[in-house]
This record gives sequence, C-alpha cells and structure tokens, in this order.
Amino acid sequence: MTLLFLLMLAGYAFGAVAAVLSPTDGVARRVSALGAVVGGGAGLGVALAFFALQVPLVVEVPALLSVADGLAFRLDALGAFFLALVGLVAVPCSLYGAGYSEAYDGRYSLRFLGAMLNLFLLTMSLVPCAGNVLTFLLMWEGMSLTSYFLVMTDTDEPDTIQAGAWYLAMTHGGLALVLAAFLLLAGGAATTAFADLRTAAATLSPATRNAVFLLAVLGFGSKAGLIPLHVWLPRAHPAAPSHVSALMSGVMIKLGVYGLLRVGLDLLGGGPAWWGALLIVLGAVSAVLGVLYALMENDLKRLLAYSSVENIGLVFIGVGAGFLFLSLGAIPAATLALSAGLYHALNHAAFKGLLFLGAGSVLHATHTRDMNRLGGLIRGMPWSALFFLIGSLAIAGLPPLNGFVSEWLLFQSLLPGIGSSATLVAPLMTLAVGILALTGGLAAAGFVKAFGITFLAIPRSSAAEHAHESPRSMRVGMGILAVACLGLGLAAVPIMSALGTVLAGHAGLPAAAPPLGGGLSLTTPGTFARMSPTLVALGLVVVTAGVWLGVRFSGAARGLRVGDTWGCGRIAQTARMEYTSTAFAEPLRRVFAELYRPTKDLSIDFHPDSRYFVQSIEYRSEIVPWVERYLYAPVIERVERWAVRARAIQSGSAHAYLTYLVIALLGLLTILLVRGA
Amino acid sequence: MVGYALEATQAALALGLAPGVVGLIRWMKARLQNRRGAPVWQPYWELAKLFQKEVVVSNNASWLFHAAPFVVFASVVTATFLVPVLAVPLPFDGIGDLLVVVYLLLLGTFFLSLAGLDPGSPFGGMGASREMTVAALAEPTVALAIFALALGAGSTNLGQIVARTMTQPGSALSPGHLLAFGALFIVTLAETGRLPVDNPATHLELTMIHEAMVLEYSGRYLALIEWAAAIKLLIFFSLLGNLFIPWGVSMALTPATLAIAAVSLLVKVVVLAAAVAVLETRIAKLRLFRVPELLSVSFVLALLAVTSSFLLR
Amino acid sequence: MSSLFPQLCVLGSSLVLIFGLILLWRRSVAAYITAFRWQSLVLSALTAIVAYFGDDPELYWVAGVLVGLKVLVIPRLLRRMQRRFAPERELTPYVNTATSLVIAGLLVLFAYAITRPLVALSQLPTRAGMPLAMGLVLVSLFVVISRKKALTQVVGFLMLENGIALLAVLGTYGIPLIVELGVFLDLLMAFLVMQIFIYQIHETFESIDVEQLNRLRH
Amino acid sequence: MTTFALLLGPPLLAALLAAVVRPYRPVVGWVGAVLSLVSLGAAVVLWRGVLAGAVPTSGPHEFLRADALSTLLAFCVSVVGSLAAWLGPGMGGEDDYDGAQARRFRIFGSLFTFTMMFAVTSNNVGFMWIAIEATTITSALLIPLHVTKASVEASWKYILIGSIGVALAFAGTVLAYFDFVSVAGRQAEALNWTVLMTWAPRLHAPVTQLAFVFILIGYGTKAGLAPMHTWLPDAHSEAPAPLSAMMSGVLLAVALYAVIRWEAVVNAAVGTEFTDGLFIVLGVLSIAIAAFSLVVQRNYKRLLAYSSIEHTGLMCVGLALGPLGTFAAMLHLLNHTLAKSMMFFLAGRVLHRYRTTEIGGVSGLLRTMPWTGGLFATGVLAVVGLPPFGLFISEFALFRAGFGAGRFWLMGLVLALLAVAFVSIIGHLNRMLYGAPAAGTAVGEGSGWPLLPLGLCMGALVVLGLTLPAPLRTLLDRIVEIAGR
Repeated sequence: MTLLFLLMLAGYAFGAVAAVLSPTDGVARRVSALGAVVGGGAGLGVALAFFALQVPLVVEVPALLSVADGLAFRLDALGAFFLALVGLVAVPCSLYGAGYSEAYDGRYSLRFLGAMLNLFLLTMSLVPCAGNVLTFLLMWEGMSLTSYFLVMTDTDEPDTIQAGAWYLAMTHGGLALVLAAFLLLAGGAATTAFADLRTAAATLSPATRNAVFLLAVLGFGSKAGLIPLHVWLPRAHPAAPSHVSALMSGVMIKLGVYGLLRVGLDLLGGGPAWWGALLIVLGAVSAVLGVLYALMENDLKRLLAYSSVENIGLVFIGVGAGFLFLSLGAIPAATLALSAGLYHALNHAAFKGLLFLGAGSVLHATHTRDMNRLGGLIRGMPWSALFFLIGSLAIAGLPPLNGFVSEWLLFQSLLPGIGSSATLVAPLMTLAVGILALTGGLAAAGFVKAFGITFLAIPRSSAAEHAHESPRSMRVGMGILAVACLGLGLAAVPIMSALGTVLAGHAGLPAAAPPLGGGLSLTTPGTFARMSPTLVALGLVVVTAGVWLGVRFSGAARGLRVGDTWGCGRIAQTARMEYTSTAFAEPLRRVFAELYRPTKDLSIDFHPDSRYFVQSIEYRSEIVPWVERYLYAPVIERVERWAVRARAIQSGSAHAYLTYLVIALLGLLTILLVRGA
Repeated sequence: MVGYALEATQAALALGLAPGVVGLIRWMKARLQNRRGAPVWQPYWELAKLFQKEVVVSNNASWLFHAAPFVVFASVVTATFLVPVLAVPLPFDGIGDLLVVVYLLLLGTFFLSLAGLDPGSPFGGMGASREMTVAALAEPTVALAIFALALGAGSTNLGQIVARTMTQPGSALSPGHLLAFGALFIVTLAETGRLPVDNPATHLELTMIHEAMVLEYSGRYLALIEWAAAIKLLIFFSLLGNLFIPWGVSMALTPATLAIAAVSLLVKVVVLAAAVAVLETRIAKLRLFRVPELLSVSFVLALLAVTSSFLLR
Repeated sequence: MSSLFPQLCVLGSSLVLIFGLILLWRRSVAAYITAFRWQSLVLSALTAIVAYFGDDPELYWVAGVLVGLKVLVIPRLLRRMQRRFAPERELTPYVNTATSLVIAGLLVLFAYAITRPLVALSQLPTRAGMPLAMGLVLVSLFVVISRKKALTQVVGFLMLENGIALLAVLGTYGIPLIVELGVFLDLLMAFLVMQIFIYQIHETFESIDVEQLNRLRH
Repeated sequence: MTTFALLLGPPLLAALLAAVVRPYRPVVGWVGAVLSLVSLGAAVVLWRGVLAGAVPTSGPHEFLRADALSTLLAFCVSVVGSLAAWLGPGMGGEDDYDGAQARRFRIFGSLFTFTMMFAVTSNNVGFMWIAIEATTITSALLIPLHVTKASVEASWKYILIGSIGVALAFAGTVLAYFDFVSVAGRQAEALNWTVLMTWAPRLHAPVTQLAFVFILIGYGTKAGLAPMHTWLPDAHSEAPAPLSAMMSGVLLAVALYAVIRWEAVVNAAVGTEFTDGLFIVLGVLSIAIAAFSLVVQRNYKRLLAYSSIEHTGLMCVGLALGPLGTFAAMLHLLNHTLAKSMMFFLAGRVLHRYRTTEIGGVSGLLRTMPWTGGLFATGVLAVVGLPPFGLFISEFALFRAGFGAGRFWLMGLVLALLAVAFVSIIGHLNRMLYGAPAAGTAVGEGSGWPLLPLGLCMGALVVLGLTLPAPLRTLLDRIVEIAGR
C-alpha cells in the first residue's frame, strides 16, 4: 500500500515535471495526462487497498515541516473515502483534459497548465491523507493555490481575472478560519498531530469546542460553497478549463465536507444538537437557493456551478442530520444520515464531473457557454449529448441512476427525525424534507432546461449548428463517469455497507455499523423502508424493452413520416421562435420573484413620427443574488471606507507625520504615567 | 409464485382499466353539463385508432423524441408494480416504496418535457417549462404527504402503510390522514393535468400545459403517451383510495378477497372519478401564475398533516 | 559652594529651555539661529560647570566640541542658508504664538511629571535640571511639528539634540566620551545631509516651504 | 577578530575604492560585488561559531560581539548587501544610471551596508545608536539618485522623521544609562549590552519603562511601526530598486534588532508583560494601517512598502507571544528579508520596462516578461503568506504561539487584517500579471542573469517553507534565549 502511495506521488510528480520539461505543447498535454492518470489510478488503488486490508497507511517525514511536527500522512477510513473520490474523478478528467486542452495550444502555456493540474491533483489527494495540522494546511492551501492558477488559464476573458480574485479571497478567508479552528483546538495539545488533537479536544471547554466548530463550519463551508460563502463558486468554476471545473466542483468542494467531518466528527467527536441543526439549516438554505439560482442561469457552466451549491447543501443536510442524531444518541439513524451524505458526495462527484465535462465538450465545439446561443447539439455531438443526458438524469435524482439512490437515502435519513421527541427537531426535519423534495423537483426542472435548451431543438447560432463531436479522449473521459453514474447506483448496497465502515469508530459510532442492506435491497434502520436500486433499474429496463417489443410486434402501424413542426400555420420554423433558456425559467422566476428581485429595464423606441409605431424594444433583466447585495457589498463598502480613511493618514504633510510620532510618544508616556500613579 | 402472478394481474388491470377511468370522467362531466357525452369506452377506441395511424415527426426532432414515449410509458408501468392496486403485501414491495413511485413518475415527466422541447416548437417549450414548474412545486407536498402517512405506519413502503391502517382503523380518520389526503388530492389534480391546473380538453389555449407539450406527437407515440397519462391518473387514484381508505384491499391471496378487492377498487375509482368530474364542472381553470398558490395550499395541508402526525403521536 | 552647583545647574537649564521657547514667539529665522547659538553656548558652559564641580575632565572635551560644533560651525552654516533663502520668515505657523506658548508650558509640566522617577532616583546635585531638559526635548518636538519652514525644523531638531545632551550631562555627567564623540559626528553628518537636501528642495521646488512637499501621499 | 574584519571590512573597502576611483569604472562595482561575498562568507563563519556555542567578541571592552541574534542579522545584511552589490547600478550592463550616480551608489550603498553591519555587531548600545543614525544618513543620500521632486521630497521626509525618531531613541538610551549609573555607578563598559544585561535585574522599573518608551518610539520609527511609519512608503517607493531592497529587506530588521536588544534588558528588569503590551499595540496598529492602506493602493512599490509595514507589525506582535512567538518572529524576519528584497529588485525590473510605478500602468506582465513576471507573482504569493514559502511557516508558528498563549481575540483580529491585506494585494497582482500589455511595451526579458540570484532567494524561501534546517533552528532557539524569553 505504501508502494501504491508512492506511485501516486510519483505519477503526479512525473506529470508535473514532465509537463514543464516537454518540448512542445502537444507532448505537455499528453505527459501531464499520463502522470495524472497514473497518479489518480494509484490514489484510487491506495483507497481500495485500504478498504480491502484495513491497515492504516502511515508515511512520516519529520525532516520536512519540522517547525510543527513534520510532514505526516496517516490514512484512515474517512480519508481513504475522500482519496477514492479524488482518484475516481481525476482519471477521467485527466483523460478528458488531454483532448480538451488542445484548444489552448499556442494560446496559453500548456506546460504550466499540465504541471498545475498534476500539482492540484497531488495536493488534493494528500489533503485527506494529512496526519497533522501543518501538513493539512499545506496541502489544503496548495490545492487552493494550484486551482487558482488553473482558474486563471483563460485570462483573455475579463471575467476570469475577477473570478480569480474572488476565488482567492474567499479561499484565503476560509484558510484563516480553518487555521484558527485548528490552532484553537491545538491549544491544549502536546503536538498538532490529529491523534493528539483528538485527545485534547475532550478536555476543552464547551465554549471553545463551539468556537472551533463554528470556525470549521465557516472555514470549510467556504471551500464547500455553502451559501452565503459560495460567492466564488459560480464565478471560478465556469472560468476554469472544463476538466478543472469538473475536478473543482466534483472533488475539491467535497474536501470541505471532509474537513468538517474531520474536525467536527473525528477530532471533536460530535457536539450538542444545535451543531447538527445549524448544518441542516445551512444545507437546506444552500440547497434551495443554489438550485433556484441555477434555474435562472443562462450560462451552462454557471448553472452547473450553482447546482453544485445545491448538492453540497444536500450533503450538508445529511451530515447535519448525522450530527443531530448523534447528539440525540440515535446511533443507527446517525450512521444512516452520515452515510447518505457521503454517498451523495460520491455520487455528486460522478455526475457533476460528467456534466462539467459535457459542458466542456459543448464549449469546445461551440466556443460559447450561453445557452441562448446553443441548441440542437444532439445531432452534431450525439455521444456528448447522451453522456450529458445521463448526468442530467442522475443529478435530477431520477431512477435508476445514482443520484436517485442517494436522494432516497437522504429522505429516509430525515424520517427518524420527524419521529423524534426532542423539541424543534421534528419541525426542523419536516422543513428539511420539504426543502429536499422542492430541491429535487427544481433540479429536475433545471436540468430539463440545461439539457433541453442546449442539446435539443433548432440551433440558435451558427456555432451551435456546426458543432462537432469531441475527440475520443474526451469521450472516453465522459464515458467512464457515465458508467460510474450507473454503477454507483446499481452497487448501492455494497457501497453503503462500505460507507458504514468509513464512519465506524468516530464520535461514538460503533466500530461495526449495522449493515444498511443485504442482498439487493437497502434497508433503513428498523426496516423502516426498503428499496432495491438494482431491481428498480432492472424493472425499468425490462418494462421499457417489453413496451418497445410490444409496440413493435403487436400489429401497431409502423409508418413514420417526417414533416415540419406544426406552427399554427406559420410557414417556416426558425430558431428565433423557440423557447429560450430565459423563457423556460420564466414561470419559476415569477413564482420566486420575491427572492430573485430581478431588476427590469424596458426601453421602447418609438417611430419619430408617431408613437403608435414601435421601432425597437429592449428589455433587460438582471438578478443580483441578494447575498451579494446585502452581505458582501456592505462589507466591501465598509472596508473600502476604512481604507480611504487609512489612506488619509498618509496625507503627504511631514508635519502631520511628525505629529503622529509625537502623539504616539506622548500617548505611551501618558499611559506610563497613569499606570505608575 | 402466486404473488408474481398477482403483480402481473395488477399491472394488466391497471393498464386495462386506465383508459376507462378517463372515459368515465369525461362521460360524467358531460352528463353533469347536460350533454350526452361519448361512451365510457371511447378512449379505448381512440387508443386503438392512434396505434393504427402513422407517426408524423418533426424534422427537428432527435432520437430522444422517439425514445421518450417508451420511457414515459415504461416508467408508469413500472410504478404499477409497486402500487397496491388489489392486494398487500406484494412481492415487489421491497423493491421500492412510495418515494420510488413518485420518482418514477417524475422520470416520465422529465422525458416528456425534453420531448416537448425537442422539435423546437414554441408550444412544446411552453408546455415543458410549465410542466416542470408544476411538477417541481408539487414535489414538496408529495414528500410531506408521504411522510405524514409513513410516520403513522412506521414505514414508507406501501404494503406496510396499507396494513397498518387496516389494523388501526381509527388512524384513517386522524387529522393527519385527512389533511394528507387533501394535499395529495390537489397534487393529483396538478400532476395529472386536471382542472383547475390544466385543462385536458383543449389544446388551443395558451395556458395549456400537458397538451402543449405533446402537441408534436401523433400515432402510436401519442397513444403511448395518452395511455401513460391515464395510467398515471389511475395510480394516483389507487394511491388515494388504497392508502387512505384501505378497506377492501386483499390481505390474503384468496380468490374471494381478491374479488372483493377488485370491486372495492372499482368503487373507489368511480367515487374519485365522480369527485374529479364534479370539481371540473364546478370550477374554472386557474390563471397559470396562480397555480403556485394552489400548490402552496396543498403544501400547507401536507405540512399540517405531518405536524398533527407528530403532535398526536 | 555645595548649593551653588545645583543652583547653577537649574539656572543653566532654565536658560537653555528659554532659548528654546524663543522659537515659539519670534518669527524670523535669523532670530532662531541666534537663539540656537546662545543655547548651545549656555549648554557648553553648563557642561564645563558640571565638569568642574563633578570633577569629570572628560566633560571639558565635550564642552569644547560643543562650542566648536554648535556655537561656531553649525550656526554659521545655518546663517549662510538663511541668507541665501533670504526672506524666509515663519509668518504663518500651524499654531499661533499664544497657543504655542501655552502648549509649551503644558509640555514642560508634562516633562516634570514623567521625570519624577528620575529625580527621585538620582543622588546627583544636578538632578533638578532634568525636568527642564526633558521639557526642552518635548518643546523642540513641538517646534518641529508646528513650524512650517525647513530651516526652522532643522533648528528644532538641533535643539532636540541639545535637550538630550543636557539630559545626559545633568543625569549622568555625560555619556562615555567616545560615544559622545560618535554622536557629535553623526549629528554633524545629519546636519550636513539635511543642508544638502534643503539646497535640493530649493532647487527642485524653488522654495523651502515644506508645505509644498505633499506630492507623495496614500 | 579576523571574522569581524572580514565581515565589516569589505563594505568599507568597497566604499573607499568607489570614493577613490574617479571617474567611475565598472570594475569598482565588480570588486565591490566580490567583496560582498567575503562579508557573506564571514557571516556564515559566525553562524557556524554560534552553532558551536561560541560568542566571538573583539576590540577593547568587547567592542564587537556576535551572538546568535547578531549573527542572524549579520547574515541577513550580508545577503541583501550582496544582492545589492551584484544587482546594483554600475556593473557595466545597461541600466538607468550614469557613472556619477553609480559612483554615489557604490560609495553610500557600501557605507549603508557597513553601518547596518556595524549596528548589529556592536556590543555597545551607544554605538549601535550611532550606527543606526548613520544608516539614515547614508541611505537618505541615495534616495534621490535620480533627482526628481518626488525623490527629494521622500528623502527630506525620511531624514527629518528618521533623525527625530532616532534622536528619541538616543534620549531613551541616555535615560537607560542614567538608570544604570544610578545602580552600578559609572563604568567604562556601562553601555555594553552584556554589562547592561548583567545589571538589568536591579534596574529601576519606572525609569527603565520610561527609557523603553523612548527607545521603542525611536527605533520603531526606523522599523516602520505605525504610527511612525509614514516616511516608509515614500522612501521605499522613491528609492532606486537596490536601495529599496536593502531598506525594506534589512533596515527594518536592523531597527527591530535594536528594539529586541533593549527588550531583553527591559524584560530582565521588569518582566515581559510591559513589552508585550507595547508590542501588541504598535504591532496591531501597524498591521491594521498597512492592511487598509493596501486596499486602495495604486502604486506597486508603495504596495510592497506597506506590506513591509504589515510584516514588521506581525513580527512585533510575534515578539509579544512568548518564546514560540519570538521564534516565529525571527524566522519571519529572515523570510521577510529574503522575500521583500527579492520583490523590490523585481519591482525595479518592472519599473525599468514599464516606466511607471502605477499598478494601472502595468498589465500583461506574464507575457512581456515571463520570468520576471512569474517570479514576481510567486514572490507576491510568498509575501502574502501562502505555502510552500517560508512566510507561511513562520506565520503559522506565530499563530500557533498566539493561540497557545490564549490570545484568541488578538489572533482573530490579526488573521482578519491579514486577510484584508491578502485580498488587496492579490487583487492588485492579478491586474498586473494578466491582460493585454500596453501598446509599445517591449516583450521579452532584458538581461536574464540578474534573475539568477533572485531565483536563489526564491529557492531559499521554498526550502524554508518546507523544512527548518537544524542550524537555523539552533540559531533561532538561541535568539529566543537572548530576547529574555
């Protein structure tokens, strides 16, 4: 296993170094992909080997980072799960990237891109392996920094620079909070190794524990993209090259969940009920607002990014329910909820990775992300369309794909809470169930829009009309993830059992979790509900085949004629008559107008001679998320105001400067006088 | 073995009965409006005729347009295997619970909406957009109504819910149950495209939803979609009938009880169909943008249902 | 005899301080230079007195250097600059004369307050002058921040140095000679560099009004 | 004795040589550059001595003395001195300076190095003061190497504020000496730091405190602590690049060194609580003012200057956080020296190409000068405290010390302020690195070899970011003892 671990390091390191040293961009593209695939595969191997052998992996290099307990990696089950998640998405994304980044040949440095991609994957793989605080922070920040550089690839777009600034600002703010959380935790510990922190955490005062938890929620939440800390996400994810977006959305934000579980569950060992409640509320808000903003997006990748906010919200609902049940002593329910959250995280990695890769193919073929300029791509790029459809079905939580299974499990994990006797738990869970369902429905609507407007109907621009299928490496990358979406759904039973072991032993969870199913069925604790994803899938397939055969051979007419679309007697059907992305979302925009508060700007030019003839009508509408308007804008404004004040200090007058000096002197002397007296 | 046979029978029954239910509602509506109305079995003739006609497909449509009717139909048929139409416990009960049924139906809606967008017709887009809006907004109600039931029964699996209500008849009249019934009834109207949410009798209004979406379909494809819609209605009726008023559902697989079950099912369906018919004659269609208000009423009902369930426990 | 020494010290210190205050109520730079010259002279005399009474021959050297540097060389250079930039007068200080004098008084009071531990600690007959020396330090700082002309500021800075030197003489009969000489060298260099800059300011800004030096901000 | 001669001699010799040779010839620069390496070598020898436990002294009355703290500073000074000697004007390559200017730079630059080196090796706090005052004089003469209104103004403000500030430090020194004499009587070696330290526990608290206030304000002015920092952004931004590098890289550190010397005395006299409080107040104020000044900064050299204020403030706070905090602060000092001097040299290259110090005037840096731009970007990331660079490690250690000492709110505040600074700097950096270069900007690196030593600095920062070599750790541990922790 250590060998595999070293192979992982070597793979990524090779990719990074070879990319920098390669003679041409084409070589750089290929060697970096090779390194990343080897590294990712080895990472996945390490994780699987861990689950198979159950031996912890320990790699320590005390000579490095000797200022705080050395570089230390200790892989446990929780870390192995997230390592597997990284590897799972890294391999297809790297393959995909080999083809995708061809478009950058000659425009941007592919050597740099390849090296950064490998370093990004490397640091991301090492975050869940880290065994002490400094190692963790180093990898964590390495991950942020490399991904920042990856975001800053396409710098000809003015938005990219802004996105990068937002990203780095938010992620650094997050780091500060995480750092504070860890160091607060380390206050009473001998070293900063996680094992020591765990022992020390028990001796901390409740107030300190709460502070650590809150800091961790905010710090890791900003990486995970929880509302209201999500503002960087819809900016940075679309700006990055698509395979990087897939990695960021699919994997990186999950490491926020990892961090929270590591601190909240592993190190702190759970806490009072309100911790869980807080997570549920944050998760619910993120889920519903995330999907609502996703619905309003016309930019395909921004839509996907907001949808990541939604899904991370769902994960947090599960995790929060786990914390809550843990505090109530309902162990089986807690196991279910936490496993459901993790399972959803895994699934989201697969389908969101797939969707971003699909969006990348669209971007690759048409050079636009604006859905109002797309359409009809299913003809030019059938494979990409199929893969995107699979991803859409999965993310909409429809059977028989993996998203459905984890949503079902999330529902089921909230149910015991409605039955709880603790005050406020039941109402909270009830609302969470409502939100979960609403989110599911809205996500379905959102992805009908994403897929339907992008891939179906008549192309809305010539770029979309002449779209071509992606090269093979990209199709293979997407194919792997599409298969994963199917496979993760079908293999739900073994996966859920494995997830039980991931959490076993942490925070009062029993070392051997009760199995959540047997044979082909998932069974929730107390046989509350049973469901077999495999058989549902099988049923659907059999019935569909049956129906098709039935229709085919029952003597029904077989005639088929191709004609124009019916258009109320109009002659020709053009793309301008189609429903657009904006139009599709209009009903929901009206329903949730209170939330969106769109700005409207209607300007009508009349004919100069008569105002009964309209020359042109221009209608603009924009939605500024209220989080930004009411939370970030005032803060930014205040900082800027203070900055202007601070600037006034440097007024240019030497007299003023000397006055400060004298005042400082007299001030300190006065303090001395007062204290002496 | 008997169980599997029963599953097959049940599915066949649902398939067979469904167009009749649609015909029944139409007929009753006509009578209520002092018209003679088409016979109850008129939908069967329509389906048969549609199956015999050739399909006309838009030149903009892709393979998805061809696949969608099969997926839609298959999803509702799969759902019939899970819903207790005649008897509990069904052998497939462990495969899926009420949530699975709901998501299977959503799968159909999803594909139908995509198919609506596919030919590029503005009507299709309009219908798809509205259908998804209604479906999304109905979803929380469904989930909460299910949970109100599940809380009482201690399970979301349908067989369990039915069995529980049978053993504790009093629970059928508990406020939670009644409120959940109301909520689910409204959702039934919304999901199956009945008044006041949608008008199934027209495709010329700009407010139409379902009909706009399937406007481009013809021939056997349209037949499959119409049939699937009818089955969906029947599924909702049997859910309403058998989950809330389970009496008559067979608990043992004897011919006698099954016969009783069949009769009781028929009675329940007729009663519900009559209720829908009366409702549809009495009220006008809501403006599209007032539909969410109706759905929020149903959501509140469902919320109250859950609340009273755990308050009274 | 024994009471003469402390009295001389207080008298000398008072004179030194009073020459400092002249900067606050006169307006002409020439007067400032004169005041500085006299102040330095009193200071070196006082140093010599301390050398005599304290029986510390090293201090004669210090007194000698003081005379050479601060009574002869620096005032002459100052005078030359003042003539060159002839009509430079401190017409509109930031703080007017009356207020300045009140503030100076308060500063001297403050100096008394903060030097109380020094006076309490010291056994030397010279200790009574220490508050006045500290007062001069503070008053010089006030001069530097309230007067606009570069030359005035230089004089203020030189007086600040005088204040510190007075403090050293009164508090400890001077610091070790070698250090003292180094300090004088530094002082001379600093003064020369300031002089260079004043010429440069005059060249580039065509005035030595420090007010104009406010291009660099933020 | 030889080590000290080799340490202090070369810069003095270089200055003399430059003064003697008229007109200026590039060979003078080369000789000076080679001599600077001798100095560096001597610093390394000193370091090895410290590891062996030796504290070399030299001259009458132990005039020169190099303990661990002196060694660290001497090393920093010689590193930056070498950089300045190698990369400064007058090496024969194309630069913006004529012979006379190069000569001036060589004379006063070497003297500046000498004074700093002398300040940190002098055992006598009086001479330490003299040397520090002399640094003001020598460096002030170099700021207007190109005489412009701005540079003259900056140098005037620098010398005025610097001299007055340092004069206050002299007042403080006199007060401390007074204190000492009242306890121990007049002695020839009274101003020796070692002697002060032996008598320190018997000093009078009120007088010591009074003296320290003057000293802190005085040397704090030179160290760039708010609110006495005002000269710093002007001087650092208007000075020629090598001088900015020296001032920002080591002059601040040397001033801080003087503060630490006195802190040790005061801590021995009155305990650490008193100095802790002062350090925290001034440190936090510095960080705050710097952070907010960075937000609306339009000039990249001033940006770097404010960042220096921020880091000095951080070191100052670190000094108040117990042994680990002092350790972190000293590590930070070394890191900051490397990073900031490198940054100012790079800024000089950018200025040479773009002919403006406005951030708005620089765009597409990565395209016009890929290596300089890349190094500049990496340097900024290092300066704002990102891994894998040394400053991240020292900041981490500092925060760990703070949280360990239970100063949660202080650390929270500092973290927040650092975040503000971070966001501002990165925002400005983004604007410089990317986008399209202004029309007419030449593309391609100029002469590339000056990047080599700067790359070495970067390499050292990465090494320090990943590991803490044992010699350094030992050195820092010794310093912690010296600082009275």
